[in-house]
Amino acid sequence: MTTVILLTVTGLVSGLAIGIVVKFYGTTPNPLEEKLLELVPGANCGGCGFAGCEGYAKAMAEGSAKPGACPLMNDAVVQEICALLGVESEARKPMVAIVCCSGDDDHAQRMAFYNGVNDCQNAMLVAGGGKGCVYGCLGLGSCARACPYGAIEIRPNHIAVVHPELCVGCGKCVLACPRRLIKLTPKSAPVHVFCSSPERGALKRKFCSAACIGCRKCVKEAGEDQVSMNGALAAINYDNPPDAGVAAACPTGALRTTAVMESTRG
Amino acid sequence: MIKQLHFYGGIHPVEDKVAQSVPIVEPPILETYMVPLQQHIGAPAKAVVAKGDQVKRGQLLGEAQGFVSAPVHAPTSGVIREVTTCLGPSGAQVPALLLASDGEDAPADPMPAIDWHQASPGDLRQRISAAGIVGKGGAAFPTVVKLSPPPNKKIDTLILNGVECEPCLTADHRLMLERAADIVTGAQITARILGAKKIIIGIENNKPDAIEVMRQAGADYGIEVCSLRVRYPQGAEKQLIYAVTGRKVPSGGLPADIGCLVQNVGTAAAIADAVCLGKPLYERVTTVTGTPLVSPGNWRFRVGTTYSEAIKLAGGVKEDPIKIISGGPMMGMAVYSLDIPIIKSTSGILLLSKDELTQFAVRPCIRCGRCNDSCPMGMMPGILSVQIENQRYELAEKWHVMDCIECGCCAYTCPASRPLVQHLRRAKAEVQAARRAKAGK
Amino acid sequence: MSENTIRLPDTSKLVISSSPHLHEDDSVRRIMFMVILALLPACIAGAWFFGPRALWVLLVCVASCVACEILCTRLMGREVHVSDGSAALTGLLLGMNLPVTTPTWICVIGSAIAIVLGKMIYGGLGYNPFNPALVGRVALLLAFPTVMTTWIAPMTRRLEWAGVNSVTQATPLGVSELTAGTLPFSYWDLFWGRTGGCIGETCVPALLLGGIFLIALNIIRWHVPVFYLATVAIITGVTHWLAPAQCAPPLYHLLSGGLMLGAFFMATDMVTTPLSRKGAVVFAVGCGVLTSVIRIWGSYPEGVSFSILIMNSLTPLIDRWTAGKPFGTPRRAPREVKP
Amino acid sequence: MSYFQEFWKGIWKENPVLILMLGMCPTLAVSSSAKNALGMGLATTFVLVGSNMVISLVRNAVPGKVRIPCYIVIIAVFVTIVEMLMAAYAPAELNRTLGIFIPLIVVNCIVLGRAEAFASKNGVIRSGLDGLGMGFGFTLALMALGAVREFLAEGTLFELQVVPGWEPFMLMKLAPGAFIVLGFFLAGMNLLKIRQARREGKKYTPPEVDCSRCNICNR
Repeated sequence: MTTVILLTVTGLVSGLAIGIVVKFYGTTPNPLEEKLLELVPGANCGGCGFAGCEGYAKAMAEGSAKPGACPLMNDAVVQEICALLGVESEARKPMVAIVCCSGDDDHAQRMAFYNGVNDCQNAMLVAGGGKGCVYGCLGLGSCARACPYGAIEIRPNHIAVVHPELCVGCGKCVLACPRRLIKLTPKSAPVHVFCSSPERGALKRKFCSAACIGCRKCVKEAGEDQVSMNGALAAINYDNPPDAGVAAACPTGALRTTAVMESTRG
Repeated sequence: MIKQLHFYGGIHPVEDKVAQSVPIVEPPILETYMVPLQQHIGAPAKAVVAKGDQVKRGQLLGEAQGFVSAPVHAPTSGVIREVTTCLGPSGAQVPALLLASDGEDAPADPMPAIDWHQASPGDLRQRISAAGIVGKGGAAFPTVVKLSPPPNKKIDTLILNGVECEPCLTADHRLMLERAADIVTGAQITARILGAKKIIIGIENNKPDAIEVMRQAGADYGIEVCSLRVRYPQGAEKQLIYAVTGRKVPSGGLPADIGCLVQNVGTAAAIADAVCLGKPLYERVTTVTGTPLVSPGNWRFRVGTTYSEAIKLAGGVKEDPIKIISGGPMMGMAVYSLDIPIIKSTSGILLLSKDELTQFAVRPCIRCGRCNDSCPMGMMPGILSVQIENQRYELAEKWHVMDCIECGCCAYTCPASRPLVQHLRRAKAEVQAARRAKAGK
Repeated sequence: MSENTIRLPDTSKLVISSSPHLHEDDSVRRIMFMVILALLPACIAGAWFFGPRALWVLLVCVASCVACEILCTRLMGREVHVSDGSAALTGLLLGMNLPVTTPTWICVIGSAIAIVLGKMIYGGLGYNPFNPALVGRVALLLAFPTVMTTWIAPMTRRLEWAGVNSVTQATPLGVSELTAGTLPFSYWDLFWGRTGGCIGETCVPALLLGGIFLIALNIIRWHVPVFYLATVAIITGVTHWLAPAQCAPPLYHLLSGGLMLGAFFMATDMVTTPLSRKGAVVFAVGCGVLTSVIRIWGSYPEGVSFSILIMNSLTPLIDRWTAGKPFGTPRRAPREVKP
Repeated sequence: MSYFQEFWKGIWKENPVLILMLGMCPTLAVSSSAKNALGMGLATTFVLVGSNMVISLVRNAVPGKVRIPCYIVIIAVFVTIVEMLMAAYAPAELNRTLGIFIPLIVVNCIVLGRAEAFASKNGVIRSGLDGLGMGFGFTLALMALGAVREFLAEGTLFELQVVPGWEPFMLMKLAPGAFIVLGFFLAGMNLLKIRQARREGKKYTPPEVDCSRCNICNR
């Protein structure tokens, strides 16, 4: 009997205490934010520009971020979030990163052996890394380490290659590359120019057999509105990209469909 | 003689100054010169000549762009064959002019000589700026910027740096022996511009002949010569000031904060030339040395002489070098091409053979603490490098990475052969970028 | 010299790297082998006093440490760097910290603990917070207390061959706990190592020889042994003066147990001790205080291994406290204003 | 999810000790022998099943703000019952070694964690099965730890001599032994997970905990 009375009294007193605290200090959590937090992917990649998924959810709940900013969400989730927030959903273009260089060890000349920290940004501090083409990929993997999805592979012949099926287009690698070789491009574009050197064609040829030499054959093939020349470098118009067939026109292989270049071409 | 103080740490590498008894030689005029328009820290100069223009020796080729910049002058007379780019020692392409010499070496009309005893500091500064003088110690900071300290900072002591603590290099040593009077004049001009009362020349005591010559040259003008203990990096600005004056440059500060200014002896000689003779800076004394060379020595090279020409003058090589270094072995930059031209800051060209090669390894730090003991800045390079490997740059900033002077003592002593200096340089770049981003916000 | 005989360098084989381009002629491997070399006199002394089985114990420890390291690096998918000698050194130090009667399989277990749990799980050489050899020894001490505290009197093992049984004998420190006041060993015996104890810890002159060799080579800092021994001497001296019945005289403490081995070879282990000179002094004094406290008032007769391990755990803190102010920082820095 | 799966997940896929890393305090403390581990595991299982079912019954009646005090009271009731039962029927020696760890089940993460994460959202039968599965998972993991430790320390299993003449390996009986064996168990689990992921053709990266990549000590 004592047990029952004691437990009852204890329960009543504790309940009262909790009741008072709730009454005076209780806060109501934002239910919208909690729901959003369940919907966001939770990878914390930072691709949206906020501090992790939680920050993004909070920003969306406050209305300061758009549902389409996350590169990871599929369209269904975006639709759901839009419905939750009561905003119109926008059409998104899935982006993918490409490394605009073909200068692997089979094609591009290395002028010196680099001895030091295995990182492109560190190598840049030592006579520019020792690659003949001062615009080429150093292949030491700063981008691969920056990629939260493991989508960038450093090939054995020292060039970074993005695997489009793993890439979500978060853009972290773009900032990590000291030579600014990585570009975000629409996933739908079939061909890319895998060269970034603005040098004259003859000078490029000296160091790299796979460079864009500015021969304009692709421009003739596809037309000015699809491929244009930016100095000695061909540039794809990504608003109106040419189809895959134009790659056959390129004599060096700089313009091609796949990121990996067959080593037979060199 | 001034009582000298010892800075903490430092190392004593093999001196190897084989060319110190070889007098400076004037090389013959070459067929072409590749003159880079950026030979200094700051904005590159803007070309004022075009392809096909006829130029004379000392004529202005590029004018300074902005305050931290310096003009570039023609090393000889000839025709501008091309406006192009060339590879600099840092591995980047820099704008350059290819000058084809006509072999006559005809001088342009020199700037009028100035009587520096009478001229105002402003006029003198302007002349130094017009002559394109930059620090010849290695960093190539435009001298006129250094000579224009903020008005609230009074400089009372001018220190001439004749230490040349880098192993192998002997250019400053030879210059002091052969042009002592000009160095003294240059120092006095600098002191007049700054209003400095005291001039001290710091020289390491492994160069007794230079100490003697400079002491005699400076005796009449009240210039003191301080004989310094042989310890690398004795010639680093902060360590030199401490050794001769006992003052410490505050962390993150400049020598001007404690009323000092350090100038290389070569810069002083160039100032004397510019002011007294009206001659712009288009040549410099450079040591070409290294075991693979046939006959190492010191030459007064015109700016734009390529490394291959310099090595030819030194008799070529006996064996293939494994490393070519622009500058000294401790702080110089490794280069991979012989087409790089000598610029105003090239203090030496050093060739290393295979058995002298330092092989860096990415092996763990065993925390022996030698870097700690040898760091002249009292930092902890070992701990810093581990932090930097993990990309903890904000942490490295807290552990004073920005105080690093990149002297290389830590990597020299590291038994695990870790590339410590490279780590530290990377961290400094990252911290600077972060600071800039913060300031921009 | 004519123009065509001048040979220009071939640039195709050039190496580029960060400055400096000179390097002191030293390496991790050389350091490790110098320490091993410095330990050899004490090993030989151990073999002389305790019989050839001492060599067997040392050999087993070294071999199993090296084997464990190779196995671990393979499993971790890393390059095998066993040739730097650090595993062999750990094995040697561990062996020197074991009684000569330790069964072979216990030696193997100790080595495995030292390398796997003391070193490799932290990431290998350079990342271990505790001295691996001491981790192995302390683990064995906790695991097999009877085996690890059974000592035989020196020189008796060799008599065994002549038909005389080996005699067990307490270590000097164990004895001094039991019958304080009267010293069971003469200082001379203690100095030469004619006492019971671990293989490598008894012969003081051999250890001193090795220690001075390392100090002369600038591999260890003289600060550590000097401050360590001085602290122990001062504390035990004061305690002995105040309570002679409780504490043996300072010289007795200095010459007995593993103090010499610890001060010269354990507390100076590079990886697990502070980087700076100041830090080393703090570390050594801390070790000295802890050793004296454990020896005088603790329940264990010996405290060297525990004190060094405890101070090992404080190393990062000591590093932080003693981090040098960079050149040019005013002695009394103004309070840092946080932005 | 079928009832059987609800039960089975606690034993393997969501094992409280080896996967969820819950209830570390009793895990490390009482796994010194297989017998202790069995006793502790069964006591916890009893509490888990009972509290899970009761909480599931009252889950709709309890307001969200006071759910934790309510759960604690319910759990405390079952712990008190099991404590008294054990005092009455369990061997005195087992009771003595388990000691304070039986009352401490009140604050065991597994019990409160299942109440919060599962019982408060699911029906009575499912909650009961969840509690049973979790309890058995806990018991099995503890017994495995206890058996390994006991065997290494004494050469025995459930106090039966398995290897005669075993030199006592005291380290395993002590606290460090618990940490070391648990560490190896977790490493083994990670290895299994990696293998499984590889077999399914997925990329599995274990959490990056490696001292060579961390310098928290030098903060």
